[in-house]
Amino acid sequence: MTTAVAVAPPSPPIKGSPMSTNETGGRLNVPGTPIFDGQTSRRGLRLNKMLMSFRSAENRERFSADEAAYCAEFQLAPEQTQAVLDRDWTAMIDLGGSIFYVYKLAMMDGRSMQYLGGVFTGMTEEEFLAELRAGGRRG
Amino acid sequence: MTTAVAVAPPSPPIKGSPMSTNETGGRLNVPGTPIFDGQTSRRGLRLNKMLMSFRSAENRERFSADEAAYCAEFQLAPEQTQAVLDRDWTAMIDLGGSIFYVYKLAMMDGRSMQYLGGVFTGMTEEEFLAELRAGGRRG
Amino acid sequence: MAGVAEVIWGLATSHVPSIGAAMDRGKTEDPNWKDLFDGYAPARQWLAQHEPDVAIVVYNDHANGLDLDIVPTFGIGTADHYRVADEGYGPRQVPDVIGDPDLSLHLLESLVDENFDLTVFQELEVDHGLTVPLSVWTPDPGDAWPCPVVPILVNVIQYPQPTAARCYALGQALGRAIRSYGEDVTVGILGTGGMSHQLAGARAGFINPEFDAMWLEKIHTDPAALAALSREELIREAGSEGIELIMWLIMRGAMADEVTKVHSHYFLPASNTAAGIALFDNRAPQPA
Amino acid sequence: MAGVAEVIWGLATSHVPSIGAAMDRGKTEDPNWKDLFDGYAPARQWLAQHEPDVAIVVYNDHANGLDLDIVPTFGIGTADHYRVADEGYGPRQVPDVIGDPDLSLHLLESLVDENFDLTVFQELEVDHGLTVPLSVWTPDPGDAWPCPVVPILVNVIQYPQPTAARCYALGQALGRAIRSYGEDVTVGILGTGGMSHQLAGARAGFINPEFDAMWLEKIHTDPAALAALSREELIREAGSEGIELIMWLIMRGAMADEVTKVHSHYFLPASNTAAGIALFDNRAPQPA
Ligand SMILES: [Fe+3]
Ligand SMILES: [Fe+3]
Repeated sequence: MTTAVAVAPPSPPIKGSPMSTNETGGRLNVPGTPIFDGQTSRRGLRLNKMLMSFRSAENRERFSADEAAYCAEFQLAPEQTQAVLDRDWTAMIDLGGSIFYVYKLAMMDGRSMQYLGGVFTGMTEEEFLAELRAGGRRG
Repeated sequence: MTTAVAVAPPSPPIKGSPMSTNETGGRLNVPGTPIFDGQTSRRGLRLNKMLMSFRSAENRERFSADEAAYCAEFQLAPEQTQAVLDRDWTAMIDLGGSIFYVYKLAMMDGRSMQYLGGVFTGMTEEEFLAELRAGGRRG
Repeated sequence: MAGVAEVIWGLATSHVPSIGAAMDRGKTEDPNWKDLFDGYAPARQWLAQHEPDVAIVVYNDHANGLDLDIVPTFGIGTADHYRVADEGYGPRQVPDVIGDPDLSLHLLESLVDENFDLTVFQELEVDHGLTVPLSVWTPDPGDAWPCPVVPILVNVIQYPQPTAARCYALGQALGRAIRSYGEDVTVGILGTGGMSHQLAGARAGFINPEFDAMWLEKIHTDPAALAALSREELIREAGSEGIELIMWLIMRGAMADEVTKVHSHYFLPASNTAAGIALFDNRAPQPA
Repeated sequence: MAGVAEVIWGLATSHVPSIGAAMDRGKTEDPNWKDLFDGYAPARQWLAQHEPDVAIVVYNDHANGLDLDIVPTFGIGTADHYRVADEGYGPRQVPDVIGDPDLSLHLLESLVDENFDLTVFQELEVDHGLTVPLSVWTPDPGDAWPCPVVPILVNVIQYPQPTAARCYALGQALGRAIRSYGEDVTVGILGTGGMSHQLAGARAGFINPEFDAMWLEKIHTDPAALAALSREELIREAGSEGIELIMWLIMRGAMADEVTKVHSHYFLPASNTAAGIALFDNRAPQPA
């Protein structure tokens, strides 16, 4: 027997979100939530390919030796290259980066997923971690 | 509206097949017909990978320069290497080669699909082609 | 204004590489080939007068765009450009294929919602399985094929292939997906491969004209009967490579129950294969 | 004598990489982690006494074994060996995974015949999505994991993911496929991922303990209710990455309608994620 699962009505947009990650995506609309859909994945394909290449130490070294040249080799769009050079994590997501791929660059920089969470939400890593330890953020 | 399609009962085995290609495969049993199933594909994976590499001219040249070394690079089983070196087309199929992959080696040798058909059926290329032009083989 | 997409025709055709090679090498008047190309002429004339906005080509790859380490049952390309593969002797000198990512993604989303577990190809090189049917349709494309193309890939090489019934069901869902696309576009759909042939084994050279005649008739009048055939029946009757005829059922499923046959032709041998073509007009009046 | 394969247990567990890292770096007694690993202990003890002959692990890859050029909705590995992927900081120091190609191919053939359009992986490197659940089950594997593994891959990263309903249906078909395997083997099945979490966007850090509690309850008692949730509901309630909970439904679908809960535990945060574990005995007496 199946019973209906009670789920909350759509949440109102989170107030005061300081970052510009796209609020909606594809066919879905969940405020504050980038949806990695087909169009996003098309936009980010070359960026994500480059980020995946960081699985290998040799590629990480080549990237570090000349980041712009490495981006050019993967034919990134100029704004994608700029986002990578600037470590503009929000822009990387906006430009089609998948968080699982973007995280590989963060790891190279010694950054944690909590650091990225702070960036996406306008907090320090410590503040973000404190919110997680307090039971996570709602919205 | 759907009507039943009349298909013939299973054919008797073809008499006098001169070659040893496996008569049955996987869950299917069609006499004289190798079935490229999952176990066959597992057996042939490295062989087929090598054959697919012949798409590139550079790889074709490297293969031609030292066939055995190229086979070793792709970690072929000894009997697969032997079949390649001997151009034993039937053995290549028996050892997991897919005809679409095996054909790439035949093309390098200037051999046609009709030549291969002759090998598989114990005929010359001309005899095999004549049977095709006469309406194809039955069985 | 939201429009409605419509399948205007369906074309079933063999995709044997030698058909492309005969065209690429100017051998279409050669006595071994002339009857085949003469048989294409009426279809080509009709198609030239019925150019769609976009085409969907249902085909399989032959060790060119895909390796055997990953074998998807069904795939769909979502790219804006598909390069013509080098199959080992240089790419065919035909135009690259332009995609239609918006339509691809609409079809993908619709089909996944209908429980078809497609694999998405964001990068794909297309081989003779796709380009030969385009040449059968358009012998002289010049710089570009007539319209953008959405490739749909089917595993017909490695057992277990999707069943004929599953292919027909995919075609029916594809038809619904096309009709739900909110753009006012006309669609041509190509189902490729076949007809009967077997390349390897003691039965190599097998061709079954009786089965092919039955298939050519029923793909028009009673595709559901063809969809009831098992893999073993298909391989026994059409040959181990002739099973790729299941791709015609995807094309046919996307069309109306009643279609008008524009033209069909049967020829053998094209290389080791029986070659067939069948063109259907999808804008026939429906029975009352 | 032909036997019958039987699912003896199902284990749902998060696969957060930091859980593996905490084990690999000996931090399981660290105050930030101790409650999680204490919560695993009863499940681990029971599992050590109920070792199956083979395990099926339902998981997703995270930019390690697969690239985004090919995105399969569902995949199955058919290899005899799966290397542990280097995710960018050296592979985890855990054993490689031994496969069971015979079972893989049986499942593949059964599921394709049931109209699941799987993609076959003959080569695959497995990442934390698969190895962390093995570590949750077996913290000290020594030289080898307890048994061979069949990996089943699910696209949970790129929209459109399979629906929850499709995942549950796949699980039910998987259960039938296992029961039709003519070998006398016991099977453990792992559904991995979740629980609620979101990694990117203004809502990063989102966790929903109320939803997770509901999910932990209903995955036991009423999985069909969970299977009715839409993608949008799942992403809204569980976060953009929490949607991977749909993989638990594949595990649950392969089990009997009535199962006995052995143990469950909920913990947060594991990295940015709410971590859950739920272990079910599939050999419960069925209601009369
Ligand atoms: Fe073909
Ligand atoms: Fe995950």
